[in-house]
Amino acid sequence: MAMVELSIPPRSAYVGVVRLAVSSLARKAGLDEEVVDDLKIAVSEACTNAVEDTPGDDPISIRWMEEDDRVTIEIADRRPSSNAEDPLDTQGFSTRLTMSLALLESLVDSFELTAREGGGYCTRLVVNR
Amino acid sequence: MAMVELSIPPRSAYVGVVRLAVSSLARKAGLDEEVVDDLKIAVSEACTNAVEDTPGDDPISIRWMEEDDRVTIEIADRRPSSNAEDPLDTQGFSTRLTMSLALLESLVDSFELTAREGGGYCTRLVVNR
Amino acid sequence: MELGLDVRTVGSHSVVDVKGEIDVYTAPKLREKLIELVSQGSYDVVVNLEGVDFLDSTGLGVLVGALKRVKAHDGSLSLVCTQDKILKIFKITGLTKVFPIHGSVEEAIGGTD
Amino acid sequence: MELGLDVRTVGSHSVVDVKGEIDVYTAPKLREKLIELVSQGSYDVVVNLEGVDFLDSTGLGVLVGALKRVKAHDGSLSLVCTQDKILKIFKITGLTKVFPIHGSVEEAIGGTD
Ligand SMILES: Nc1ncnc2c1ncn2[C@@H]1O[C@H](COP(=O)(O)OP(=O)(O)O)[C@@H](O)[C@H]1O
Ligand SMILES: Nc1ncnc2c1ncn2[C@@H]1O[C@H](COP(=O)(O)OP(=O)(O)O)[C@@H](O)[C@H]1O
Repeated sequence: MAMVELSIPPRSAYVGVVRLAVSSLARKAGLDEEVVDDLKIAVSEACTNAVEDTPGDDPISIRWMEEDDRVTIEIADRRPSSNAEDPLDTQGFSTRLTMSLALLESLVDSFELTAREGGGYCTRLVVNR
Repeated sequence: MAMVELSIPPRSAYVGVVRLAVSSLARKAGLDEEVVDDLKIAVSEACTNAVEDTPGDDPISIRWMEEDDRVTIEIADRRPSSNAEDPLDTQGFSTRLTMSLALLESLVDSFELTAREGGGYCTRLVVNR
Repeated sequence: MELGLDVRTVGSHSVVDVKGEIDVYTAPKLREKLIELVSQGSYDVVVNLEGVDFLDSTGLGVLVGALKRVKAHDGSLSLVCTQDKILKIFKITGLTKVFPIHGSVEEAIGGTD
Repeated sequence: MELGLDVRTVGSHSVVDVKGEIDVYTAPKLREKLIELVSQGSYDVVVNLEGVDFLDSTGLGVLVGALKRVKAHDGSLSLVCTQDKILKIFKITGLTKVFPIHGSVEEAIGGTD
């Protein structure tokens, strides 16, 4: 299994670098251009959610794992536990996070958000080939 | 100091991903377009030399470190120790490695190749800002 | 990964032509521009997304925020978008019901008058 | 990161128009094409680098290898390149003394006849 790892400071400026690396890996892996576009958005959402909720300097780690039948991408952070927030704002519009989760659910074949031992979350995205 | 780390399998297909990530980081860091181009070549040379001499699966690690006055990039591998080879081939042409070292010497402000504890080499590239 | 923003006035509308990638890093620039427009009295705004290569929830959040601002002044915010990959994002998040989405700037201006 | 290779015959020369990035991953494709040309009897080769965005020691090694092959048949290998960032690579490695480098395909063909 081919594995590529990337670690960035929890700052918005670096999300584009992850997107660029992932889209290059996805193209090399032979994924369709539409799947590449979907994956770019999903990875961007996962990194954005991690960046927005990481108050300190703990880096965000991204792991690209390529297997014959699927690609798995894990985005791991050390952000503090968050409480469930209201999906709609006071005027009834979806919050950014609600839209982010809708995109994550819809753009990849499998999306999981799990708490990590030692603190933080891991977002796991799977795309079948 | 902002640090970005990347780890790739020691295969030629991944050198382009490193180049893409580094050029994106270099542009964000505000380096001149000419310096970005030089850095892309230097990083490509360092990764190519590591990939060419890594027989197994030991990953190649790339570390981007940004400080106020300079950017340092380290490319670390676990390739076996190599003996000094002839800089010219039998017909008097420079070998690829000779040309690679000439490019590394010339395209960055500082270039160092050092043996690592535990085996392998680390290529350190510094660009002053 | 630059975001280009050009503002022009067409009749009573302010048209913002956006170029590049709208993400968590660049979206603040778009947010500021839209807030500036509304604070200067532009309540009928068209955001032209035809030159946008990338859009995610951060960009959507900025557009929703701008919509709330113009609505507070009985204004309108409409979008121009024909790119499938961008339209898809609005569909998934249900925002096609929230924003009027048009095929051209001309259509957007006619449609909200 | 694709490498585009188009071969055309101009008089007694084979002209290879190269497009994209030549690196350790893509260079084997160029090497094979140049070996194929020589094995088919093309000993006067022009490699047009005007469409090349990136070139490093691996690409240079392939060009030197091809030069050795055509020289074994008393042939010629010349390059077309006007891009400063690519010319720089040839200067640093001393290859401007090894390859005739021209400003256009026409010039390259005239120059080696
Ligand atoms: N550096 C990393 N990059 C991406 N995902 C990671 C990284 N480290 C751990 N994970 C993922 O986070 C999830 C939770 O793992 P856990 O064991 O709780 O954390 P850790 O492995 O750091 O101790 C696992 O699916 C693991 O693969
Ligand atoms: N993951 C890495 N990425 C880039 N450079 C590294 C990495 N690990 C070590 N280096 C660099 O390699 C050089 C040699 O370090 P050494 O201590 O001998 O190896 P290690 O740190 O792996 O034990 C040091 O300059 C170090 O910064």
